[in-house]
Amino acid sequence: MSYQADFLRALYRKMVTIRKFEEKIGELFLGGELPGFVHLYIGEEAIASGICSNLTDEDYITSTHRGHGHCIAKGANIKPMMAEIFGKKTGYCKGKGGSMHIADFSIGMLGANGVVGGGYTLAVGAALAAKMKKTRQVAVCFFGDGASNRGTFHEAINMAAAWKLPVIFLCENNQWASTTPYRTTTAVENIADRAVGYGIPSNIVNGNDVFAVYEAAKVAIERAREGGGPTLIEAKTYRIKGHFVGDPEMYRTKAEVQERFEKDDPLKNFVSDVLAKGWLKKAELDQIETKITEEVDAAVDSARKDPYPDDNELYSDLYVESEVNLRA
Amino acid sequence: MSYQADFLRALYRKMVTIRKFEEKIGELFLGGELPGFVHLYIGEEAIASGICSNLTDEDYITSTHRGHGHCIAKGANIKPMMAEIFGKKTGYCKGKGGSMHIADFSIGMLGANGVVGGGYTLAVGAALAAKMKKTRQVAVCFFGDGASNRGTFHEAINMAAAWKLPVIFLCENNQWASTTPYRTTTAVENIADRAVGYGIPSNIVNGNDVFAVYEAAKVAIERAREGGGPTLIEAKTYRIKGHFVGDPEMYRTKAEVQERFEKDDPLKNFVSDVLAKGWLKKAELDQIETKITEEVDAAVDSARKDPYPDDNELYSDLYVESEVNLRA
Amino acid sequence: MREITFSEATLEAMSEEMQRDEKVFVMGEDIARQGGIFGQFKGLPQKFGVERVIDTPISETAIVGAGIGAALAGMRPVVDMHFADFVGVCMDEVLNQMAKICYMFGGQCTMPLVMRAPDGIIRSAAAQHSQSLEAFFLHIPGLKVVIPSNTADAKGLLKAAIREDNPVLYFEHKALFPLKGPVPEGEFCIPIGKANIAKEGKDVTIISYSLMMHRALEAADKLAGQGISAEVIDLRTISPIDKETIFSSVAKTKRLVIVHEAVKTGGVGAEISALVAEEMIDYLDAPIKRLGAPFVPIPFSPSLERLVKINADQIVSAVEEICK
Amino acid sequence: MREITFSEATLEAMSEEMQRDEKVFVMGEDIARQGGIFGQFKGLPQKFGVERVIDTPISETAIVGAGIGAALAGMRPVVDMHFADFVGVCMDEVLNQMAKICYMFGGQCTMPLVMRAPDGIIRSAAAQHSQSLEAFFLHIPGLKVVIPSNTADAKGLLKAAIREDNPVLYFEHKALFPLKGPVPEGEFCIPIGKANIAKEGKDVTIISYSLMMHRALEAADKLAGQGISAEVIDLRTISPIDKETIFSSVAKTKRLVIVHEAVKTGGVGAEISALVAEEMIDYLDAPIKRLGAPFVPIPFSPSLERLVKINADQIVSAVEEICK
Ligand SMILES: Cc1ncc(C[n+]2csc(CCOP(=O)(O)OP(=O)(O)O)c2C)c(N)n1
Ligand SMILES: Cc1ncc(C[n+]2csc(CCOP(=O)(O)OP(=O)(O)O)c2C)c(N)n1
Ligand SMILES: [Mg+2]
Ligand SMILES: [Mg+2]
Repeated sequence: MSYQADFLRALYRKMVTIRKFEEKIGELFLGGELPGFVHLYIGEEAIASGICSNLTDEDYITSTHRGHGHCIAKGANIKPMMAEIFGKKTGYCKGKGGSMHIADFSIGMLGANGVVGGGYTLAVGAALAAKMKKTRQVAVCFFGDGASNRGTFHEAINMAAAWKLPVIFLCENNQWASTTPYRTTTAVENIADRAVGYGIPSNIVNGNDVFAVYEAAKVAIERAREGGGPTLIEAKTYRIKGHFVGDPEMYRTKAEVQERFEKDDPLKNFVSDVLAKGWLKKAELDQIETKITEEVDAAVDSARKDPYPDDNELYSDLYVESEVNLRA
Repeated sequence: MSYQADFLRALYRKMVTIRKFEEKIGELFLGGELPGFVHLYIGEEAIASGICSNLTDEDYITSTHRGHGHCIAKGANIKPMMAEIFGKKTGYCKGKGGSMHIADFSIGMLGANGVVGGGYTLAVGAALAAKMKKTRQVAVCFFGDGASNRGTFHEAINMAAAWKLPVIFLCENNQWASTTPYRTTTAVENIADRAVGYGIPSNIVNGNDVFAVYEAAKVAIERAREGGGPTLIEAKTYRIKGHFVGDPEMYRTKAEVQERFEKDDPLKNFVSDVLAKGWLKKAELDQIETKITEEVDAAVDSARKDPYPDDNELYSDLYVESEVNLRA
Repeated sequence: MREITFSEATLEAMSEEMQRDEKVFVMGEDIARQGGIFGQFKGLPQKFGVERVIDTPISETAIVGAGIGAALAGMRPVVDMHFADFVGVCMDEVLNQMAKICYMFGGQCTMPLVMRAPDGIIRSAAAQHSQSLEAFFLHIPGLKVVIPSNTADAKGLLKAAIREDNPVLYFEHKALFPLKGPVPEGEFCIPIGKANIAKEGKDVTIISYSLMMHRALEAADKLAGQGISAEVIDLRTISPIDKETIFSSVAKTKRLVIVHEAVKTGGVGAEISALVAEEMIDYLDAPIKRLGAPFVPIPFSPSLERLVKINADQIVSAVEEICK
Repeated sequence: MREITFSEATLEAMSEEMQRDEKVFVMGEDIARQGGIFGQFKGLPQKFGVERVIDTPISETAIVGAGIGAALAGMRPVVDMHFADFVGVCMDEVLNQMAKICYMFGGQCTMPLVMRAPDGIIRSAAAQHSQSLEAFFLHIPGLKVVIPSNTADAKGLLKAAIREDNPVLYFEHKALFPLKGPVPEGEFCIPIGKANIAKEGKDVTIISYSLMMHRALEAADKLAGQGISAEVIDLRTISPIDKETIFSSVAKTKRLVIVHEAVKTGGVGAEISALVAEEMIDYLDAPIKRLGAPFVPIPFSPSLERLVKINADQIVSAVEEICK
């Protein structure tokens, strides 16, 4: 396998942007600057980045409560993201959504979701629309190991399988659902094993290896575009950060996590891979990283300065004017 | 395999009672005597009978909209069943439930259910109670092929598997969900294939062979009682009658159904089996049948004569007096 | 005017809208092969193909969720609930997704989705197949809720709902499907959010909707015989409620009775009564009466089921009580 | 009297009831390892073992359904909803099973099940983690609904709920958990179905519950400064509503304001207002005022979230309006 340098740079940019963005968010939250809750994607960057590198702006994704990484990987702009997390008027959702509800419809990012398992059926619907319109678009539904126990998982995958819809179900198995370890709530070793029950293909990949994710997604997405129906992909990873920023993490030791992260950091994995293979140079990577750090800082600066929504924004966006009403 | 004559007689009694009861219900409904809807179990008698012959009155079952057969097989009395279906005061539920809501808590029959897929989680709860109380009771959840696409299927089986609860999930795959053929809504050949996704054993049996059902259930129930956790059993059968009495059945030909029934009637299968093997005599079977016909007629007679609930019954049974309130 | 059934009226609405806009499609259980339990989808697959009239698995959560997703991806789905009673199965999708997405995402999208839900009591369908649950949805910002009482409204409101860019719940009473009534030829929409004065009057205002409108009109006839002139308002839309029409009627009649089949406690009647008690109390010459089902699940036995249904005589009595 | 937090008060209730009756157990997400998001289950697994304090999969439907099944099989489950917002996920279980089973089956069984649901606005938790949804359940016959406003009630109502043989929904406001307040030593239950006159008064009745009781009492203090004597009623139970206490207060004060954090339209206030407008209108000297959230999903930004919360000044203004 070999990749174009441009492609690799873009991939690195995605992953580093997620990492830097999330580190900054964690810092800001602990500093008391951010309202709401935030859930960080640090340590899982390879998954969203690997998947979304196969998608165009026409394709759809649905996301989760841990959605910043999906947004960035799908191509969202970090300025309105940051502004949204600050609750500012200039945010993607004009400050109405916040961290758990960022969407960017212009790039097919159909939204983070505060309801665990709320995204499956939306992705199925988007895929159904694509199939009806014959557009060759696909939809990717990101979900966690915890979310895999919601009934929506079952209804959505069954429907997608029965109708051969172009949707990829992408399980980010980070071993934890909040404070609850994966194997205490699920009797099966791999979520991917569930594909058998729907007659669809599945794949288990190392979620900390962006190339592995990219290649698996490529096959599944190609298949979906060609009318071959859904695939269930399970990306094995580990939740490096607390469930949310501020989580006391009484349920595991810091050492355990630190060791895991040092041994298997998707970003480090990428860097050592591309350097070892001579695909990119250290200097390039550093340059990218520096630039992104600046971008993130700039996003914070402007978000800080941006105004909060005006009071009269409270009632807007609840209903849109409809054609029929205008005519009535 | 060989069976005690008493056991075989009891088995036959169950199956014939279901058949005669249901034939009578169909007749009464078409005659305009019954309120509500009725869904008949004719052609599926072997399933409930085979399963429930492994259960005691302490064990639990949850049932479906097509619940008469489950009731009878679990040991319910056909008089209060018939009265309930007539909407009479003497019915199991005092006329408040009707065909779709018959229960008999004295024998662990936790109720038919008008919500397709509503029973799974109740069975899991009953099994959880049994496990907590260490009573060796088991719960059997009956459900249809159509119901297998509800999210409750997934949540219930996953929970039962993760907690190793004594519950048997018994799919009556009669190939139809109302007017919709099984394979148009489900991409997988066998519902039983889904067991893999929960790490539990499964079994596919001929649902029209009461001995096959009985033996499969025996293994699963024994396993559950011993703490081995849930099993998913799929009993393959065919819905001989319309979805409900009065169904015009535009979606299939009468001939197709008739042929199927003539070739593979669970009751006929039983009779020819036991006669061929010399386990029971024709005369005995006839005698049982005659007696049951009389019992069913008697149930109809008394249900007809029984009174409707009084107006003041409307408000009773909504709340029970609780200890705490009495003390307050 | 020509007369067709309520069911046929909804079929015309579907046909015309599916013809007009190929983004409109419908999915639900047993709607293609069977044509819907009440015949309300009959013939549509023949006209538009099973790609646009889709039989689904028994997966209400996915049906509604996929409707939402398809709406976000540019389609105009109509989803069928089979029985309104099952809306609990997909309540999260209605409450937390359908109703909130547009607002939560700052108006980035529209949600042109219609959910059809047959409701109400028929023939001892019992506790899980007889409910009228519209009141829940009044309390959920982001939804619109319509509920026709007659054939013409069935058509006009359904067409309007399908053309809305906001999510609309369309409740249709099971007992109405076979009823015949006049429906104008050709296309027409009935505006969402506007109540209809079905009968003018001056002594008392009776507000109702859906099947109960028929009882209300019956009652008004009887009352006319007694010299009481009742104004009968058909809400047509439950959310947003047409306060103006209600208030001007109450200002005129000074007496108000609200009638629905749903459980009285916490029903739509409560909101209307509260609106009037808040903004129009000085106009009132009598207590505000509400008629709705007693506080019990709907019992199966005909002898009991009968007791939870409101009849015209009860409405007459309620009016008499406040008109003496 | 000793002071403990609301969270600790619920813990005492749980502990005492689990001690008293081994059939009582609790299940929900992240309650054993974490002790609940708000610490409301802390220490229970150590005392009673993880067999009776059970961490579940993320499967609200199964959590509630299994609670129902366990109740039918003789246990007394307490199930935790994590956030009240997720009740839509298991709404069918609440609406069609939990509430109806005893009635539908003619009283063959009991349903000693408690569903705990943290609700309300805290710190920009946004549209899907801030709702107050109690009004839905007022409209569902077969349920009881309690909603404490303070530490002592938190304990007494939870104990009463656990001892009930009927299904009880127990809503606990997230912002209340850390609040300290006096709680009597020893065991006590607070009867379900009885409202509490938190402050006597004669000029106006303010009815509220949950967190908003604190605003109502603040407002009453301010009003006292202006010479207006407000009677403040804490409903404690939403269903069944304590009509007697409400009616006798209104008979005395002749003025009524109802306050809740939930969306005003279709909220609990509507039912109370309608009850009074139906049975007590002749006593009233002024319109019935309702204060509740505006008709929008709860927005994230602090600048907007603030606008959907009711404060004491708004209550004061509402009272002033009807007391002039
Ligand atoms: C329906 C629902 N139930 C519970 C929650 C609370 N909750 C938020 S995140 C979470 C854990 C999710 O675990 P997983 O799906 O594995 O995703 P991860 O956080 O590991 O990325 C829980 C229980 C919720 N938001 N929605
Ligand atoms: C949640 C829900 N959705 C839809 C229905 C309507 N309905 C009743 S029976 C049925 C078909 C059930 O098929 P299956 O589970 O295979 O059982 P069978 O009737 O074949 O025994 C449907 C769709 C319902 N009662 N509940
Ligand atoms: Mg996880
Ligand atoms: Mg079937």
